[in-house]
Amino acid sequence: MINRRKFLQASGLLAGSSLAPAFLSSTFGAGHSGTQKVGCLFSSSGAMANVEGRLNSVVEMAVAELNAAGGVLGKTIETVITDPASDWPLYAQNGRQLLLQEQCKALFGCWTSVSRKSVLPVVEQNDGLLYYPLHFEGEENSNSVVYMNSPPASSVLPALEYMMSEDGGSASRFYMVGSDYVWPRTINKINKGYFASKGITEESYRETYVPFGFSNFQNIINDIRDFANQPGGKPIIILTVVGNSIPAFFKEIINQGILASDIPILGLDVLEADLEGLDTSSLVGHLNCWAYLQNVENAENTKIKSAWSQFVSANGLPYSPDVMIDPMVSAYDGVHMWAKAVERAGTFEVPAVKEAFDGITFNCPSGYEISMSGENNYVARGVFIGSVNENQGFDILWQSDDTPTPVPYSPYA
Amino acid sequence: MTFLRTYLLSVLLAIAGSVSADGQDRQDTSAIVGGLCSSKPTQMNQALNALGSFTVESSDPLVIENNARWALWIISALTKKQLVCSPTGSGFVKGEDELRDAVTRELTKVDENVKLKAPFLHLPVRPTAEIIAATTEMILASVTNDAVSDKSLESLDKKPEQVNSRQLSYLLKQSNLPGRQVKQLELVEAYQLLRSEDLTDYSTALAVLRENASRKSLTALIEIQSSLSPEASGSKVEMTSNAINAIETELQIGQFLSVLYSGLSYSSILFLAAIGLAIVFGLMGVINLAQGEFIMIGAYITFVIQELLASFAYGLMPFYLLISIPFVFVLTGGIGAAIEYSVIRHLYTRPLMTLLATWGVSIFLVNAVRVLFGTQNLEFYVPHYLVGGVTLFGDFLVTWNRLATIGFAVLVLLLTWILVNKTRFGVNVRAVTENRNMAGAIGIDTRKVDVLSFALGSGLAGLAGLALSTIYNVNPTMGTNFIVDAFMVVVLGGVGSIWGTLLAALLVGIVNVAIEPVYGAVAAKVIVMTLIIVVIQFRPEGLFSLKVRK
Amino acid sequence: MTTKQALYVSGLNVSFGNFAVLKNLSWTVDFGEVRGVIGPNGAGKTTLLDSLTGKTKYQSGDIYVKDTVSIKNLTEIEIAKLGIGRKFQKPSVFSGLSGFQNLEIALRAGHSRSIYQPKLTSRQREKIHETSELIGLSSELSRNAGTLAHGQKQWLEIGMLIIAEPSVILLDEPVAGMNSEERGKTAELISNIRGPNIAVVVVEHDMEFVGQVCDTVTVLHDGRVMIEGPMGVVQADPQVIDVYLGKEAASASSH
Amino acid sequence: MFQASEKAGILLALCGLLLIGATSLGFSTSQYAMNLIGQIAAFALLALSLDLLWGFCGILSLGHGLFFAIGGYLVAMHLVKVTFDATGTPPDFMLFMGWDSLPFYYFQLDSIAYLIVAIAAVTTVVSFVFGYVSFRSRVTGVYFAIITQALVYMVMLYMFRNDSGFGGNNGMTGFKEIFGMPASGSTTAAFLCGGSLATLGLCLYGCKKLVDSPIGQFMLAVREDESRLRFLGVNTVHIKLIAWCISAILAAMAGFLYVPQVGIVNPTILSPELSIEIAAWVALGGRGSLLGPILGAVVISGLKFILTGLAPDLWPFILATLIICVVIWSPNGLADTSSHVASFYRRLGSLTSIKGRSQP
Repeated sequence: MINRRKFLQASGLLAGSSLAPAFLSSTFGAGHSGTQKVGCLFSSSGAMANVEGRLNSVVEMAVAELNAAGGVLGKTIETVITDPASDWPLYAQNGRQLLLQEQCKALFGCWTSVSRKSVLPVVEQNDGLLYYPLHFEGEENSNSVVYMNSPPASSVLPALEYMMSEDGGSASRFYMVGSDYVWPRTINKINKGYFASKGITEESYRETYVPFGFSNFQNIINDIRDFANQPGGKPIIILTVVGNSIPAFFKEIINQGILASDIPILGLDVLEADLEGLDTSSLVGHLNCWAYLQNVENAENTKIKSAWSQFVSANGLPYSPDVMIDPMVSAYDGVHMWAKAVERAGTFEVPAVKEAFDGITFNCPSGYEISMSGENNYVARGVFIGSVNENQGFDILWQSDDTPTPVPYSPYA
Repeated sequence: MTFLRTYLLSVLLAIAGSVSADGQDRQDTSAIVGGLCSSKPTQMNQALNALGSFTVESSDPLVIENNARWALWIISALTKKQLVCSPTGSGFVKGEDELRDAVTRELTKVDENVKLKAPFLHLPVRPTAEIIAATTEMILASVTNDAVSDKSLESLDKKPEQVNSRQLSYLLKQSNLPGRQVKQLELVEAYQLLRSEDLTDYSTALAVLRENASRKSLTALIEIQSSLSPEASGSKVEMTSNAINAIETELQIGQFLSVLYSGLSYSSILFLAAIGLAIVFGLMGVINLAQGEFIMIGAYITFVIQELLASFAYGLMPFYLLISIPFVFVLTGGIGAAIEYSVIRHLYTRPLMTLLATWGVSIFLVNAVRVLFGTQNLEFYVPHYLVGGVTLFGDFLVTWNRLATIGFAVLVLLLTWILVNKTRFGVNVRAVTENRNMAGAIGIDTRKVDVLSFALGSGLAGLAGLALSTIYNVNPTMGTNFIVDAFMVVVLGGVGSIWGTLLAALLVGIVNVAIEPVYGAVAAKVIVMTLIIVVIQFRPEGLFSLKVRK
Repeated sequence: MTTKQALYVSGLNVSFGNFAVLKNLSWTVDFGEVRGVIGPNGAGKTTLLDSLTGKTKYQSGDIYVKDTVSIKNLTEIEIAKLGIGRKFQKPSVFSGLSGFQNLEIALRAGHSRSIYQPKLTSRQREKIHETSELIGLSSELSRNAGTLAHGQKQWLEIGMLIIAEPSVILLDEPVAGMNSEERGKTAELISNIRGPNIAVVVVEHDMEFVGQVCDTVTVLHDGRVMIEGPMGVVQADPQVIDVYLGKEAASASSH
Repeated sequence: MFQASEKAGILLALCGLLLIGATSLGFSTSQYAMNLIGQIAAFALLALSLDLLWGFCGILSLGHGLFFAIGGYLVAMHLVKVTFDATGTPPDFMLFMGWDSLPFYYFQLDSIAYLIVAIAAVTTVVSFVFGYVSFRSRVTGVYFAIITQALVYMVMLYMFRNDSGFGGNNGMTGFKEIFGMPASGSTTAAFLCGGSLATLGLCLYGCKKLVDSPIGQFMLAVREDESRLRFLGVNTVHIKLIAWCISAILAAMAGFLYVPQVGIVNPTILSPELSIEIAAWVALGGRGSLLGPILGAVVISGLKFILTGLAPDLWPFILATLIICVVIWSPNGLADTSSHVASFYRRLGSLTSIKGRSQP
């Protein structure tokens, strides 16, 4: 729990910080002839650190796998990690540093849409390549970004369709609560378009937004109870709040005694990590929707899970060794898919690597063979609906038959 | 004694069960299990209802008890995914290294090639499973004279229309049920009686629903009202609309009380976050931007104490919050004193510089905690007495944890007031606030007063962290969420005034929560901020500033 | 100058909460006069000055400047612009600026249009030098005001008042903390300031000094004027001796 | 020191102009370095703006991010408008709101002259209104600091909203063309960097002239003893308003320079943390000296850029220690520290020389 080693290390380094300028020169500049660099842009401090920080280590782990297998095109890959400190402009700055100073051949980074938007011009203008491991609002298609995760039309709508089916409880009334920014708003807009196509009228849904970091959900949950008991059919909550609002929302849900059997919640950004501080026995049955769930059974998944727990304990990292979340797997997939593209292109040069994208596949730990087409830089993946279990994890309730083709621009938006 | 009785009974039951569970019964039960194994929500729900009816098929209490136990066992296995099915539809219950037949409950084995799979617990199945389990538990309790868990009672309340009518009529006939259960059952019955043609039944139902006014009962009544044919007797129409009006009024009162209560609880949180700041800023003039971090540290100390209790004194766990109070206060206060001694004391003559220094301190503390504990949200055990609440008026739910926070805030207010106004220490603090040199001249150790007041302010922030630990997310950056709000409250209230802080917290909290449902949470915050800025223009020293000749 | 009365205070009441500090106080000061105000601590001397300068608002009664102008609804800035200058008990000079800059600011402040005037005219420079000679600081003008000696700060502050050519100068304890030589210099300065178009009010504890510079002395006691007259008359008054001088006279003369 | 800041101002302006000249003659530079220096120059200007207010007029604003954001957002609106005029499609955050053309307040923003007028006007109006009301009500010191913080926080919350038309949380990005140059490339970076340096230099020179002028004297007098000045008959509200509005305009200029260089603007620049950080630059560099805060901004933001890449775990600890140490031991900032160090070396020197003498 208390990571003494790291603290000592930190304070030791603190003392030696005056030496920082001395190793400036050695770290900057192009790599040795036998190595090539990739960069990480995940915050290990600030508001996003809780979920984002571990992705740095995932990339390191995946790169170690590549190197153990002889590297890429015979070169050893080196990972350069920076800390954008949850400060959006700093993502751009660090991205620029990774591309221009460190000559990184690919970047793996960003969690929030705004951080991606911030790095976007940097990679576009400097011939960079960014692998983005999060699901997001879609409506963007940059030639320089590989979208490892799903846009809403290919992940959220299948989940909604399930919940509106008889098996899913014939949901017909929807309370949409989200953080006030583009991802939740886009998703809800797509949802509303979808509702309209299904003949669901405006009286049957309610939409509300909260500021970032909002945690006083008492009023909203009172309102949800009221909404749920009104006539018109089975209600569900579509939850698109993010970050620390998620556990706060669940805490109040538990507190007001609302069970999945009363009003089910479809949490679109809910991860195992969000359940870490909660007593999940009262949350059992609530749902989330991702392209990977940890409980899926297959050889690749067993492999990555054991590799991660070994990596965590071997390096004394402050992350849970047995939690594997979708963005981690997406980042992991990203590293491997990049390596495949490089091997195929026969060079590390970005334009050539981009040319090689079409038809790259990878056996993802989710159990699907995920693939890229030359049409856009989206990756086709399977979809899972998970249901919260007693052990702060998700059981798989439903999964798609194949990998739906990602739709960057939703017809409903 | 009771244990012996239960034991004997269960032996008897085992025999009786094996006797009765043959022939027709066995067919019924395997059909039920088969239905549960179908993985199809409709069939599973039918099976669950059949399971409910099955428990009250016989009038023999022993049989009822046996069947009820079996039903509960099956349902619990189903929800815990211990019920596994073969492709042919026979069910088994997985235990630790054992497998029992779902119908006979006997140990059994299956061929390794047969793939056993737990049925999908689709969303519509969950409520049925919960409600059947609840009524079955009541039936079992009525036979064995045991108590029924609150949870079961609550689930009856939430989904009255789904209660199995045969189980309900069985239960209503029992005379040994405790009053609270009878009330619940009557409410459930009322929902079902609404469809009755009999006018007396209907009016009884209306009366019960009126007594238990809620959005749910209103919805049920409105549905009935719209289905009433124009030819229906006038009194029925009138009775219904009267009941609807009564319920609507009560709901509105309830809604108003809800907002007030939310406002009050938010105010108490603001107050707790701000009171420490009111001491260090108000009485000492120190702008402490690290105040939020003391809140965070208070929560982390609570966490450490919780973990220690969990390892060394598990029995005390339910009281860990109470036990933590003195530790949190003293330890956070100690850290505060250390910071005062090392940093703040150099800066009393430069208030704007304390702002920067404490900002540095805050960065340091956040990152130190991040390195020591990691960035994830900490898990706090919430004692059972703080979960849930009681519904008072309409849908007005008084949640225990918020009530506890309000109570705690009141307690902190009283203690602070007594400390500042009724003790030697308080007199010294006020003397130093008024005139440092004079206080020093009359023999007050001003350094000691400084350290102690800063420690007090920090300790109070620590207590806020303790109180918030079960409501908010606890992580290294939690403090930053409070600092702006806390400053607003202190400045609005008027520096140096405990009552001002209280009034400002109430004002900000209630106004914020009252605007929220109308314009949304974002606008609420913006409006409240604007109001505060405007108020400061008119009362630059806050609402409760002391008028003195300077 | 056609007016005679520089200050006319009529039925002034000032209280803080329930505590009345000035009770129905009526009082006048004429042009050309140097007036002393004495009284025990808490008599209301500083509150009177605060009321005169707009620092404290009064509940009832009124104050007129130059016979006719009521200051009841004026801010301290407007009152200062009427030509009422005040030296505070604690010397208040701009310690980060030089003596010259202090005087320059006071000069510019006295003529509101010259605040934004980029360069001083030669007449204005001359005036600053004249004033600095008057207050005996002509050799210290380039020094940072914060580094001046206590007495020099007092003089600088008086200089800042007179450079703006005021009608009324209020001096709150001008010789507190000064040695006898400095007191002598201050007395000389005050007698240099006096003139037919200016009224000087000196609030002081130092009886000897008040006797030396003032024509008339007002004794304040408990928020009211107890007696007014030349020092000799006041000092002889039994009432005054009883409440004030009896205790203080000894210490004052032993100074 | 004062003369030094004049010289430094001219020198910086010359450097900037030289860079622009050299680049237009085809001299090539490192894009990364230019970008870094250009951004730091914008921060330095921001620090200078707060120093003028805090260091010379004694008014601490914890809401200077607001004016920085006004400049930044308006220039971003200009860039969005230019991109829209070129491509005909509004940015995605508007498409998503269902708008097919830009809202009315983007009117004419494609003209740079209009943009500059707009920045000056908006900044002046906002700062004047807020300043006038607050100064007239005599909100001072800590209270002023806290309500400015509330102000910037409030605007941040508002800008997070998507329907405000400024891109919400994600802000505005994806500029294709900056002042007629391609958005990327070392030439653009060099021009922007040169422009920033030149502006910084000119502003530094201008500030020096200002603080030496009578207004500057009155600003100092307000800092030293505002009530004394009032009793001399000066309406200090005017003085404070002048300092406040000029400072706001400088901050807006910093935002105007900063946003094209980072290529994105979003509500984070309105976060109270950034505004506190500006105060930290000023305090670290030494308020009341014009060069100090520039130095503070350069040192801290420079260290931040380097250390978040090199030693991400350590950076916050280094920052915290630096702030605390400087605030406690060196009240006048780094300028003071350098003199501490100098005197330490002098003492060390004299010590060794004494030793040297004592040895035969």
